[in-house]
Amino acid sequence: MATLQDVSQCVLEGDLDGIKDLVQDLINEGVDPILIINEGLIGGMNIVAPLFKSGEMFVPEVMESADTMNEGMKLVKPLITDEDVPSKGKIIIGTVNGDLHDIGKNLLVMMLESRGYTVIDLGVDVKEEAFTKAVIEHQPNIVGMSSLLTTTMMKIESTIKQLIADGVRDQVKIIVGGAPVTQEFADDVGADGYSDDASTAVELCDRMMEEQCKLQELGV
Amino acid sequence: MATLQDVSQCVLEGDLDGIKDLVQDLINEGVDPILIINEGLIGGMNIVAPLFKSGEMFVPEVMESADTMNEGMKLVKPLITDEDVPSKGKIIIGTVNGDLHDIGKNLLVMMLESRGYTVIDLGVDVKEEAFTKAVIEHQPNIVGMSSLLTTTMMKIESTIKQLIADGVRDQVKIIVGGAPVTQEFADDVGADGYSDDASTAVELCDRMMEEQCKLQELGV
Amino acid sequence: MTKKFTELAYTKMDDFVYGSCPNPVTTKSGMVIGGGLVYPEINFTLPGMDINDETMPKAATIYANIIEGVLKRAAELYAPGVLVEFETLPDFTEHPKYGIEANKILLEGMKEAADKYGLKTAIRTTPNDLREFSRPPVMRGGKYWETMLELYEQCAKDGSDFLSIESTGGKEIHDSALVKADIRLAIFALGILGVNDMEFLWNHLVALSDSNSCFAAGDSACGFANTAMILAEKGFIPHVFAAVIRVAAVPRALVAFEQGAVGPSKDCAYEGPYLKAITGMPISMEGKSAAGAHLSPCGNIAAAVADAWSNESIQQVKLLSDMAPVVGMEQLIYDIRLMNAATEKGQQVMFRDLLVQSDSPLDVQAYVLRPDVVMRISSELVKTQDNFLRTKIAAKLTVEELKKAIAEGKVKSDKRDLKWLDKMEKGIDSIPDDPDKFYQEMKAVLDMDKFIPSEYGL
Amino acid sequence: MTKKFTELAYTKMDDFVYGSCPNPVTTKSGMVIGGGLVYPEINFTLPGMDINDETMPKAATIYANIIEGVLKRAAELYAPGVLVEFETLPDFTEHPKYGIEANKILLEGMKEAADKYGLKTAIRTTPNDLREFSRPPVMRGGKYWETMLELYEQCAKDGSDFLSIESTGGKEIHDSALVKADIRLAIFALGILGVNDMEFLWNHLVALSDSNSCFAAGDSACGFANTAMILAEKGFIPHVFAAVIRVAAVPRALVAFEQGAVGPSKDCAYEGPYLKAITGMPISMEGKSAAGAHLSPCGNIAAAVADAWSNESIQQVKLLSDMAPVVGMEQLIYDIRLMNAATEKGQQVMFRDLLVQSDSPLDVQAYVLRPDVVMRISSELVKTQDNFLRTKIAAKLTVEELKKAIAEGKVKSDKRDLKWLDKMEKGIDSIPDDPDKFYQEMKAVLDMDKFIPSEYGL
Ligand code: B12
Ligand code: B12
Repeated sequence: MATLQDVSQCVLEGDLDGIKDLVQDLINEGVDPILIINEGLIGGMNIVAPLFKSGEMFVPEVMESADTMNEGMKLVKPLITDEDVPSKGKIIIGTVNGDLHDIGKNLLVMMLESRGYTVIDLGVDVKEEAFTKAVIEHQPNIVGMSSLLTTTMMKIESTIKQLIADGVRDQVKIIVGGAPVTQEFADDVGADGYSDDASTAVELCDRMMEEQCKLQELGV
Repeated sequence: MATLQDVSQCVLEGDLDGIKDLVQDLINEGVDPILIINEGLIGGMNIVAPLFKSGEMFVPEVMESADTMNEGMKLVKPLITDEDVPSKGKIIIGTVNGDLHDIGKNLLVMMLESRGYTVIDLGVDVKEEAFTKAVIEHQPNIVGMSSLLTTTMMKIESTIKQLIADGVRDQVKIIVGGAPVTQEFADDVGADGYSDDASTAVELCDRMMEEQCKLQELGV
Repeated sequence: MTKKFTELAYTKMDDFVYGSCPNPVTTKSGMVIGGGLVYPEINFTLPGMDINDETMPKAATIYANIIEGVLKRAAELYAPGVLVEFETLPDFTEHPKYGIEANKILLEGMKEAADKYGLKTAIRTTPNDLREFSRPPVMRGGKYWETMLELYEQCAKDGSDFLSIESTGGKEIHDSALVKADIRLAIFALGILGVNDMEFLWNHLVALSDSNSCFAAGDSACGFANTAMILAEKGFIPHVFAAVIRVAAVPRALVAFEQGAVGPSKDCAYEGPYLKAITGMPISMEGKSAAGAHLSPCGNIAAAVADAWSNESIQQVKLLSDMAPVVGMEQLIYDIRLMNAATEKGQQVMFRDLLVQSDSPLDVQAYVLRPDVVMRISSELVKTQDNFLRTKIAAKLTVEELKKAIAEGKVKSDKRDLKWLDKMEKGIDSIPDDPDKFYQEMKAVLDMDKFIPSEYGL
Repeated sequence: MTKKFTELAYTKMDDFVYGSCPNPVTTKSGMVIGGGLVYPEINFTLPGMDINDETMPKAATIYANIIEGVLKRAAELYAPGVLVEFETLPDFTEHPKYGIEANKILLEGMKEAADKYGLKTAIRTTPNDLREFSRPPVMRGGKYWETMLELYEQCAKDGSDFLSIESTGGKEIHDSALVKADIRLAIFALGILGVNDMEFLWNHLVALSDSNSCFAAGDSACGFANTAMILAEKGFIPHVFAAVIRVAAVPRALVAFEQGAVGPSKDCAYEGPYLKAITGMPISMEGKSAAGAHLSPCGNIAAAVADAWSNESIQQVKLLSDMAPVVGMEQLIYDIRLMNAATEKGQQVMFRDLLVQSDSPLDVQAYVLRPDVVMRISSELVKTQDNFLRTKIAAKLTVEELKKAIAEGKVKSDKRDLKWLDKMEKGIDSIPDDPDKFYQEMKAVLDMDKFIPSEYGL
């Protein structure tokens, strides 16, 4: 008899072949799909995350785990309504105007997705207006901008200005990162958060979402 | 028969023993004391300055030249009124609060004096209020602040704030320098000029004084 | 009309050493790169700022200050000569007038230093590969391609000594190979897409250089193997994977030389030692003195057979002593002084071996830069002229070398390394020798939104 | 009860080499400094900020980040151990609670690195000399003296391994000696004021170290000879003058060891090789990898007989790769890897000679750090126990060495150098051997507003 722990173990091991049977077993046993997701599938990724942060797991392994989780999800999702699919929050991410550096951003996307966020990846060389457009279209909680060049870091500033001009700045939290970016720079240009690696970036988003929840509870 | 050129040559060579006779000769010949100063003594220093800037003269040699000039001055000064003693301007200089680095500032003082400025050296570890006090007392054209430590560079800012609070900021131009200081920092804290070495600092002061003169001519 | 490299450029290991090579290159100022002395190659970049018509005067001043500062320090420290690299930021290629202006400013600064100090200098101009601004990248025409060529041509005419690029053909596919540590995909990206693009690109760059009396110097697998190195350094992918990618990137870089490039190869091309072993042409390398640009596990060994020694690049920011590029220049000069002092005493081989010994037992990426490993693998690579097959063989041989070295305790390894080596070995062995066949196989897994086959002659 | 150094610590030139010395020092964590390996000594400082109760939490976080970052990189690069220096900024000494807190944060970071990576570390705590905040300086009592001792004592109790200082006794006079290039005044400042203050100061610091089970490590003529070096580097004073000041500063630094210090001497004490030759105790040095802190003409040769190799200090600012101290750590480790690799192969003497050869013909300040020059001059210095006379002799012998070297073409020289050497020779020869007599002579030219004779036992 499969257990929730088997599922999370399977995710941890990135065992893409094994996950279907395990999840199907649990579904057949009548286990609450939400529980399968939260304690089994995402539960597995919750073990993965600290292992990745401490250097005990590589990105390709994390990706396998994430793929495994997603494979499991495919079976469970049809059983619940869209609103019930747990998402920690919605995040839009892109590398700024003029900048083609991709990999840091991609890792961030992967880590966020694997920790339960819904992520919309706008790609690289994302113009200022494209950020606004995406905010209006997707109504995210958080907007992330990556910049790897000293000559594109100012595009973070111009993008924030654009969001302000377009009246959508206050709807979102803004996080920024990349080689030349620092906490001070983030503060200077009016971003809400900065992080120098993907793992702590996820923690940063978690904190932001918590705050947002608290504010909502307070009815603010 | 001594010439003005002999005097300036003597200053250039830092020939402390020879200068008195030369200057006395010129005085005896009835040469205008102001001319002796401007074309002979200061004239000599005007040759020294570019040689120093290009690395062909050492500081101790410049100091000897300056001493020689001053020795000559002693003979000429009694012959003219105080107002006629040419001074390019009055400058107050100090190393800021908490900072004991001395030498950069001292070199600046020396270079400025030898180029015809009247310099009041407030020393090191100069508190914010002491700058104000000195401005009120000496009514300088320019205030210079030196800071060599990242933890005292902020004292440049606090000193400028103090000068503003005490209502004397607008009477002076402010120049700043020292290892951690940059043009950007100077701009940020509202200084009027920055330089990273003594020779260009003199040129900076020259430009500032010229501007001031122009403004005065315009009656501003 | 392309050159074929069918045998190694060296017969004796002791000749394979920094500072000299069988085919040195002489610059306009008379520096002989690969002629005995190692030269510093100084690199720099702008601090945080926007680039547009309004800010260009400021950028111009910054470049003027940089070149003045670094060459002054070089002269004060009696550098035997200085290689300057102008690696453009994207705005300077997209708007060739900016790039041309900056390049001219550097050339002027070099002239001034020659007049003032008698300092010999040469400049490498490295526009960034603009073609990837189209998504998917358009490699063989279009406005980005034209614009890029415009910059190259004018800089060559204005007096640049060397033309380089960190070209990115195939990177759009290689990126995901990296994060998945997927060796089959990586070999496809390097050995088919990369190689095909290099042929096209360097054919043009060599022609352009020839007709403007400057040298085509070489390319770098920066977007491939250095990205891998950085990811490994951050603990994101296995070090063994990055080491294999490094060597698998050699055949791709070699294409530039087949097309007529003469070196010195790009500083960030850590595959340089292989290029030197095979072509006998000079190489530029970067290591510990480039730590301000990126950390690396090859700080010393990178210098073992280098002919120019670079700091990769650092922003014009003020450190406590001086501006960062001046600091970089000082560090490079002391490094090369030491290397050249050993040469003067006839101890260059011994010194090379210390550079090697100090790093190679500690990281697999350093290990694959060992001159003996380089020679062994290179001697196999020259046996075939098919660059796809070379890529596959390079990867395979590297896996074998590393397995052996780990088994013999010659290099430190992570407990997970063997698993990954096995995995890679399986992957490599499953690749057919025929590139067309491989492409057909790969079609099933390739994300066709990401690249345009015809842009790679496929 | 003071130690006397009456003969050299070495009989063979080949033993006088980096990494090892007759009297190594073992840290609490088991690092043996001078026991064979060269260790990196990492230094760092705060970026631009005010220090007060409000900003201290931020400063604390910065120190915590620094120590975490540098030790992580050290572990990744397999450093054999790391010496950490905490050199206080004035606010951290003036308010000992700040200094104590920062020191503790570093100790904690070291402990964490030991637990996490098994990395061996030790810390040198170097409060700045607060006594010069009184003008004229009050050296032997008063609030600044008390405050400084308070910081020393608590840091020692908290677990610091080494205590150091860059003491400034006599600097108030030496400063003008420097800008005037006045050798008589300089010798007065170093050989009478400096020496007298060192006796007083190090007597206290050694006692304090002994009773808190830590080591008194040594002082530096930073305020004297390094200021001279910087001024010479900027072209403000003759290089030969700076070279003579360097060696004339040796007897002053030696006093710390007479009083019981055991090394490693301070990184910025380029007079270290002389101290090592005379005392046989380990020394720390800095050179090319400290270029971010100050430029120098001794980038390689400084390492020739070093037991710890330092970056002097750099602000916590972000470079393109990582924070500047992490970059510094990486560079130091590659430098020492190379040195230690040579030792492992038994080639340390040869490597030392390359370090020497690469710099010493190019600058007189590098020339006076040649091991043979060091030995020759040191062997004369140990013949007298009078530190004033030693100072005079040191200056005189250096002038002679340099004249000879220049005449023989062994070192590059400026056309103005010989004039200055003659001038210095005359000045030195005019100094009587008796310090009291000299003091009486000097009274005529001394600016008595600047220093208080009784604070120097005069
Ligand atoms: C690999 C690389 C490339 C590859 C890019 C591959 C790719 N698909 O992305 C290639 C070769 C194509 C490339 C090209 C160029 N590059 Co590049 N590149 C690098 C390098 C070596 C590593 C970057 C990297 O991928 N790191 C690995 C990832 C995992 O780390 P990361 O990007 O820092 O991201 C992490 C964090 O920063 C953070 N993060 C990142 N984004 C975000 C966003 C948010 C919201 C948050 C919270 C966190 C976060 O989380 C990530 C994961 O931990 C850097 C060196 C460096 N020090 O960064 C130079 C570097 C950035 N490149 C540089 C340059 C100059 C260029 C070129 C202009 C070179 C040229 N002339 O051809 C071109 C420009 C291309 C363009 N138009 O953008 C310079 C920039 C100098 C400057 N002035 O700023 C650097 C610093 C190298 C150097 N020192 O010279 N480059
Ligand atoms: C010599 C020196 C000392 C001497 C000072 C001797 C003296 N009488 O001044 C001594 C040993 C006493 C000393 C002490 C300390 N120092 Co100190 N010192 C230096 C050093 C090596 C050189 C400074 C110098 O004299 N340069 C020569 C002169 C000619 O150049 P300059 O000062 O830059 O001045 C020129 C220009 O900047 C400009 N300029 C200067 N001021 C101004 C002002 C204006 C208005 C203008 C226009 C231009 C201008 O013109 C000048 C002439 O060209 C610097 C290193 C460096 N990179 O600067 C460290 C340095 C400044 N010191 C440093 C430190 C940490 C200290 C101490 C705290 C060390 C300690 N723990 O004991 C103490 C602090 C003392 C205090 N309370 O202030 C650090 C600062 C780090 C930081 N966080 O900022 C530095 C950068 C060294 C380092 N990398 O670690 N120091």
